[in-house]
Amino acid sequence: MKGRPELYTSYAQDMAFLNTRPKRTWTGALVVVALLVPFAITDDLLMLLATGFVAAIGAIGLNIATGYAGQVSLGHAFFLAIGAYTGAALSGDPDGRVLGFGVTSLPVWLLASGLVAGLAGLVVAPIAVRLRGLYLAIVTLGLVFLGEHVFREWTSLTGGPGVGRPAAVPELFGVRLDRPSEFFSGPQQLYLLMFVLLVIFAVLARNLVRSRIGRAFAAVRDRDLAAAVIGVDLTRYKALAFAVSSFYAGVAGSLLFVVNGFFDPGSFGLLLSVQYIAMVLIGGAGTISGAIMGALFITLLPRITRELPTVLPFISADATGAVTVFQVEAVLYGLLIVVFLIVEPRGLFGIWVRVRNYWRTWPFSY
Amino acid sequence: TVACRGGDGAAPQEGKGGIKVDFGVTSEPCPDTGHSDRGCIYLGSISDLTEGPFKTLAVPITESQKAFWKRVNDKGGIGGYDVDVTSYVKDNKYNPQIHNQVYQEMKGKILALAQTLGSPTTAAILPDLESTQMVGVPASWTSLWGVEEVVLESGANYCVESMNSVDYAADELGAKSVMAVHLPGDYGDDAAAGAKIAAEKRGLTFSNAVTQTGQDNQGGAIDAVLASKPDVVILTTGPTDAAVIIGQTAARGFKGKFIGTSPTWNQGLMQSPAAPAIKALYLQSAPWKSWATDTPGHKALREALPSVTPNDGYTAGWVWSYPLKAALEKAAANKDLTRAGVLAAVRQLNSVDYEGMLPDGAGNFAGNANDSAFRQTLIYKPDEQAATGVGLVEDFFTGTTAKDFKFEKPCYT
Amino acid sequence: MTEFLQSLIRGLGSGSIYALLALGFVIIYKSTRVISFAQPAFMLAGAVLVSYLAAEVGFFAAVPIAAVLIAVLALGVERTVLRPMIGKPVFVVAIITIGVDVVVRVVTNAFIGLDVRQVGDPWGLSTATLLGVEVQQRYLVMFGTTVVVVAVLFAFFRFSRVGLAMRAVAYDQEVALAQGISVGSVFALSWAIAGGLAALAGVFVATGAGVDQQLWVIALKALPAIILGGLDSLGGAVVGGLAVGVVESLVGTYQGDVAPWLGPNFALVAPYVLMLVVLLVRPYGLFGSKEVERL
Amino acid sequence: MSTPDEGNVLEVRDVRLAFDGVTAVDGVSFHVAAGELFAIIGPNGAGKTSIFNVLSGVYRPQQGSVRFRGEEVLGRRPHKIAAMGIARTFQNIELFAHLTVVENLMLGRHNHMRYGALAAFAWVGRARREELANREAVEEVIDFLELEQWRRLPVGLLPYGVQKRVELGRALAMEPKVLLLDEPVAGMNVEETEDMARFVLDVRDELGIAMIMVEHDMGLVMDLADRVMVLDFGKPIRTGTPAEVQQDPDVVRAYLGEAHQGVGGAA
Amino acid sequence: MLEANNLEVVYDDVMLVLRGVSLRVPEGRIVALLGANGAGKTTLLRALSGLLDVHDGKITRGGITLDGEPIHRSSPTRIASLGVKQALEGRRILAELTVEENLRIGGHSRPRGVKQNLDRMYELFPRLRERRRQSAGYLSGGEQQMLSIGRALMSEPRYLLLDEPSLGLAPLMVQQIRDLIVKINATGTTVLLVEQNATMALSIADHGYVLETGKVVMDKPAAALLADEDVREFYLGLRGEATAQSFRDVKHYKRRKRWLS
Ligand SMILES: Nc1ncnc2c1ncn2[C@@H]1O[C@H](COP(=O)(O)OP(=O)(O)OP(=O)(O)O)[C@@H](O)[C@H]1O
Ligand SMILES: Nc1ncnc2c1ncn2[C@@H]1O[C@H](COP(=O)(O)OP(=O)(O)OP(=O)(O)O)[C@@H](O)[C@H]1O
Ligand SMILES: [Mg+2]
Ligand SMILES: [Mg+2]
Repeated sequence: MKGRPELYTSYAQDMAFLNTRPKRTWTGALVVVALLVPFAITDDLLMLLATGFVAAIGAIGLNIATGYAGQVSLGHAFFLAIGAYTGAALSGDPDGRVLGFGVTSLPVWLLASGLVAGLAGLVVAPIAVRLRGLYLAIVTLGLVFLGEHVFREWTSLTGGPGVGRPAAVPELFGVRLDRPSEFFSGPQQLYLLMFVLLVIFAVLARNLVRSRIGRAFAAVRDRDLAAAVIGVDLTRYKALAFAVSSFYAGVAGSLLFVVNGFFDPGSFGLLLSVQYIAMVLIGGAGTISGAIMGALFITLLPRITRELPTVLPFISADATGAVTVFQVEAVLYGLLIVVFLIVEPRGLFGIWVRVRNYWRTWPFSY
Repeated sequence: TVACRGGDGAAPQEGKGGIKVDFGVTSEPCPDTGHSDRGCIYLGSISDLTEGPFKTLAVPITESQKAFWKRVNDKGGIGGYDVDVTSYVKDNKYNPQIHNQVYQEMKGKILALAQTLGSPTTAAILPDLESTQMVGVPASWTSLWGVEEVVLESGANYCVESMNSVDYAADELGAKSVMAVHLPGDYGDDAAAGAKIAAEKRGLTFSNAVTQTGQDNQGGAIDAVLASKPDVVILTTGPTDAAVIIGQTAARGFKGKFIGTSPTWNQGLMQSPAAPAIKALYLQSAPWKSWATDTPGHKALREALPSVTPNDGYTAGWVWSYPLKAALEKAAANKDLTRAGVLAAVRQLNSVDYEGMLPDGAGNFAGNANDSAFRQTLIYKPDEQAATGVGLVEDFFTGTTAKDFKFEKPCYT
Repeated sequence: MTEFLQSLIRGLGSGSIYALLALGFVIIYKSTRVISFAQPAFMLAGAVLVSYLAAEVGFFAAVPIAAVLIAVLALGVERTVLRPMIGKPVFVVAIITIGVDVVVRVVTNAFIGLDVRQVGDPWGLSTATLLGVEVQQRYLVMFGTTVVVVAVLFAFFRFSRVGLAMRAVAYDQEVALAQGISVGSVFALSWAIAGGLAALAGVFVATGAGVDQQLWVIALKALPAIILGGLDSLGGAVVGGLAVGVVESLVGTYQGDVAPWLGPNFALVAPYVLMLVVLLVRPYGLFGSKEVERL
Repeated sequence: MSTPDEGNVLEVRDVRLAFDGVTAVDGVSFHVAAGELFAIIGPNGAGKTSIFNVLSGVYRPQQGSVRFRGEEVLGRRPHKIAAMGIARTFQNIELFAHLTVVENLMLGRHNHMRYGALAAFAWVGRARREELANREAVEEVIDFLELEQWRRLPVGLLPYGVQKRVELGRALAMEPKVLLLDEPVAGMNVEETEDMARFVLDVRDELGIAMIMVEHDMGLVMDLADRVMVLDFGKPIRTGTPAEVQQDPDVVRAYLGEAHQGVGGAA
Repeated sequence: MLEANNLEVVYDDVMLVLRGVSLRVPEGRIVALLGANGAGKTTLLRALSGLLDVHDGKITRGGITLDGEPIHRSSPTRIASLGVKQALEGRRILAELTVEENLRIGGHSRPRGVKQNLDRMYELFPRLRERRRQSAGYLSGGEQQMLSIGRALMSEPRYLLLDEPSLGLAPLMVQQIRDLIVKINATGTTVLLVEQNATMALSIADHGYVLETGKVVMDKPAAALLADEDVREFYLGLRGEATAQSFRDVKHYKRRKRWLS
């Protein structure tokens, strides 16, 4: 076998989930490292990474609509919100200040959040199907603004702006995962939970996009008229893309604030949608691993920019000085995104491809 | 509880001067106070320092607190320790998630929070504050803090302040009808709730309009005011919002008065096109006296910040710092500067010495919410001569509503 | 009736601000197919600049100077970060403009300082009587200025080759280059015009109460306006902007009586509802050009 | 004109299609018998592609009827028509540029797979079985069209001539009953044209699929077609065998040109 | 004279596509450029008109001169203003603009003559006149091809670089285009003609080049090329054979190109 590492003896092998040896090795190594991480780094970083994993689930969802099916949506925040409120309300304290049903079992409210958001996606799909490009983007942005209005007004559910409500309760088999247990701290548990969920949802998404449905998405994206002529039902697949994407958003939304434990309606604005689009584009549209990388990048970026000024000694830590650290941080955030996309418009995945190609041909393997 | 990993836990240990310490207190001196013989108590600050809506208050508050603790250090520190509030200052952009993240970053390295700005933001870390017994000083006046053990609030909350404003309007301005125009959220809702309670108690007609930030978004509020023409409007908005509302309603013939809370005011408004209307119609309620007042505390504040443009954000940051100072002193005296020790010390505070900035008896953290609620308010009015643009109209008073009101939970829920 | 007229005129006043903003978006879109999210920052920067300049040279000199300076700033941004992106996916470019927005806005914020700043316009809140209705002078000025600006722009695009060249550049940069059109100049020109328009709009927004950090949010009102009018139509931008202003104002005036269950401040999202309704009927807005497709 | 009979796969009757101001197809009738290679020629803008667009449901004509194996086609949406068994290639290549050759062909088999979204997520059982089975079918088409060496490349990177072949492959993967070829050799060099001619013949002879071909390469049309219909301004001006059509003075005037007597001179 | 000297072009910093191509287009002539798919013909035209940049291509060696003046560093805008105009491969009409707007765009660098030129184009292509107000994207393939050629002619270029103008055109139209090229050449426009339809190209060209994998493998007067046996086999195909064969008899086989061995 050594001489011909990629010899396939059946289509099943060729079409397997991880069909090359490097893919298997790399994925395995990554999973092992990710499982060891919680024993090596501090809680605050674990919480950040856990949030990043959740964001990755959401980004994968957006990528299905935007990267694979070509339906650029700025409405992701709206679906995230629906998921967040469904999860929070279902698992919330029935006697609390805000709506709650006391169903704390994580699998239940997680699935419910996804389904409710997915349903919402189906409801708006007929509008989306008629629209193209930026028209679709801005109209979905309209959803975000309308959603914000509803969430502001519906205070019995949301607690109201500037007040907010507790997030969903992460309870699995009667164990509260956000509280320290005998062996693990809360953040360690949440990290592992989110990681496992990310792996599950990433695998599911990967399966979807390599199926007939995923191919139909790509056909709709690349040339919808031609897709119709070869037998792809445009309406159906655009709607399906929206529904799946919203389902993922719902799942991610319900988990997104679990780490913090608290959220308010102000969290679901334009900025959140934009962040998710940025995750997809920075990661590289149309790849699952790109979405994950992009989500982690955007989630970690503020932390990185907070660390950066410490290596730039001329900046004062003074909140009122002419140039403050915080301004530098904010500017760096913007600049990094700009510079990054100018240098590599194909995103992190593009960089990864370059690196991989470099090593592939080095010195002259294959 | 955590195996296989270092960094998060710190068992209580014996620190300088035989004081028990755990988090955020070191025997090494603070980085830049220059007192090499003292240890260091690290306090964190999480504030709205760049893009958020409260930057204009947050920046002076943060500066003022630095000056406050520098003065404390210069006057000998606390129990052999200096206090550092500069190493862990973070920007929350008024976003609960960021607030929580930066809190998590600094959490293991600080004893307490010298500032945690905003209510939804602080709510995002409250469970954690409680479970780690970390004490925090809020930079807001919501009535929720009254029931939270770990939060060290000062002055009358929005709810009380509005009750007092309505009582003042009824007593001094002869108002028969009141309207609350407010932002959504605990800030505005709390004030509106207080106004409503007072209006009902006093038998005034009450109406209510929620608005949003943004100069362009005040149309609804303006229309609402003009539609019901109340005698007095209790305003809890941002400064430019207030200027738009006052200016436009006056331009369209409204003659009633406005009473705004302190975040509603910015002295820049005196140059705005709405200035004539503001001068004619606007009054400002306040939790404590403004920058230029003659008390030892105010004097110290001005000395500590000699070259700044006067702004009551500085005053607020200064006043808010006293209870934490008192708690730390008490904890040091108890020889226990652990987080649990500080929280215990807070419970022992019957009153705090505000150096005259708040009346005697303020700062009672020992009793229940109702006992410890501070209920006095002042009324100011625009005054171009005054340092921060407002001059005193009515000294500390407690209206009849606030006096009898029983605090058990936040007003707005 | 008076109430209606007043509401209408207020709507047209603020609508003309939205129209100016929308024109900026549309001009950039027309030539680059990109929605520039940097417009809010330019708008804020324009207002802040005037607040400094007005004290030195007076309001009427400050406004054109600021518009030109912001145009130059926009030019600089175009040259440094957008020129390298010619031919790259438009959504990537749009995200880049968001980065630009953050940077410009943070720097501008530093110049706002702690107090609300004033642009020093001569109108204040004074009113005039028009057709028996009392209206604020500044609304009349805004509306008038917008009419003039729009007329000039229309004339420019009509009588110069630039309008057609812009569209060619937008649809296919290589084709445009092959015809001898300087794609770079077209980009630069559209960014400069859009920057200037944003600055002008920023000043108008600030006339009522002053400049604070949150001023930029108003620029987002241009988004429903441009979709309503059709992304690539100058006329559509104007109509869309005015429609958004009027709808906002009228809904604000009457919704409280007619449909209180929609919640307070429904007026602020009403433009989005209008946008949705219009798009259901016309997927390319009122005047947008349809994407041509055939097999 | 030959009369329609039971053996016809496709019967087009009196189709008229107009866009505001322009009549693209003006009363066109024809039929295609099973296994027949029917060619449509005519000047640019005569309405040839428009007929294809009508047949595949992209355009909806104002009048007429199109019967495919006895069933009415008009009024159905494109994907339904595709599922009935009408496949086509396009005048301007309409492949999915970012997908590989295999993926493009698998898309051709979209309607031969039935599993739904939930099965797709899990990728076990039915989904897996169907994918594998259809992959085999696709590999057969790849074999047939000699596309082996390009299988894994995104089609956007392939030479023009190969892309045209992939497009034919995608249509074949659909296992159609009727195949519409819109200018299959336009822009190809001589070698590629000859290859394509071979494949077209193979499709007819080995797979027995009826075909309609639109093409301006007269050499190809005249050599391969069983019957030819000539269109001008949307109207059929002559239908007959290649030899008949070639001699028709109207056809020569409207389409072939005087210089074109004898062997085709246009590629 | 438009001249390429020992030109080397690289795409994406790695793909060497032209390997030392020299070519001369003397003023007033028609020069034909033949070559298999992917040989680099379009790349050569892009290099001449300065459009390589758009495709991440670079001239790494050699140069281009126009009347002796080097232009390979000039912007496409400047090259266009010097009168070198390329009709792009694949029509590339602007679908959302009307037919007339497409033509006007073609005349961008010669605004004064737009009116007369429009009339001229409508005369040449009456179809386009009928469709002048219609979105160009709805034109048929051949009509779009006419529009693309018309657009190139709108600026009355001194040097016209045509990339496969006969693609998708009806036989009659191919003859018309051929006549048109001869006509505009007679009125002073120099033409560089890239064609798959070698018969047509060589029948009007003065001189011909054959490009294979980035190299010029033949450089002869058109008549000599027409007579060349290899050219007949590979570019004229069946039609080049003395005895016409039918496509029905075609078999799959790989031919060997003699000049490459
Ligand atoms: N969607 C449409 N809208 C308007 N006109 C159209 C549309 N589709 C086609 N046409 C017009 O109909 C006529 C026929 O076009 P069609 O594409 O069928 O021609 P064709 O015979 O295929 O020509 P070619 O050989 O050039 O491809 C053309 O004049 C074209 O402009
Ligand atoms: N933008 C590009 N990036 C990378 N490679 C390219 C690019 N354009 C062309 N190529 C490659 O350069 C080579 C020459 O292409 P070119 O288009 O010049 O050939 P051509 O002779 O015009 O072919 P055709 O007859 O198909 O038009 C081909 O192998 C092609 O794949
Ligand atoms: Mg308390
Ligand atoms: Mg056609």
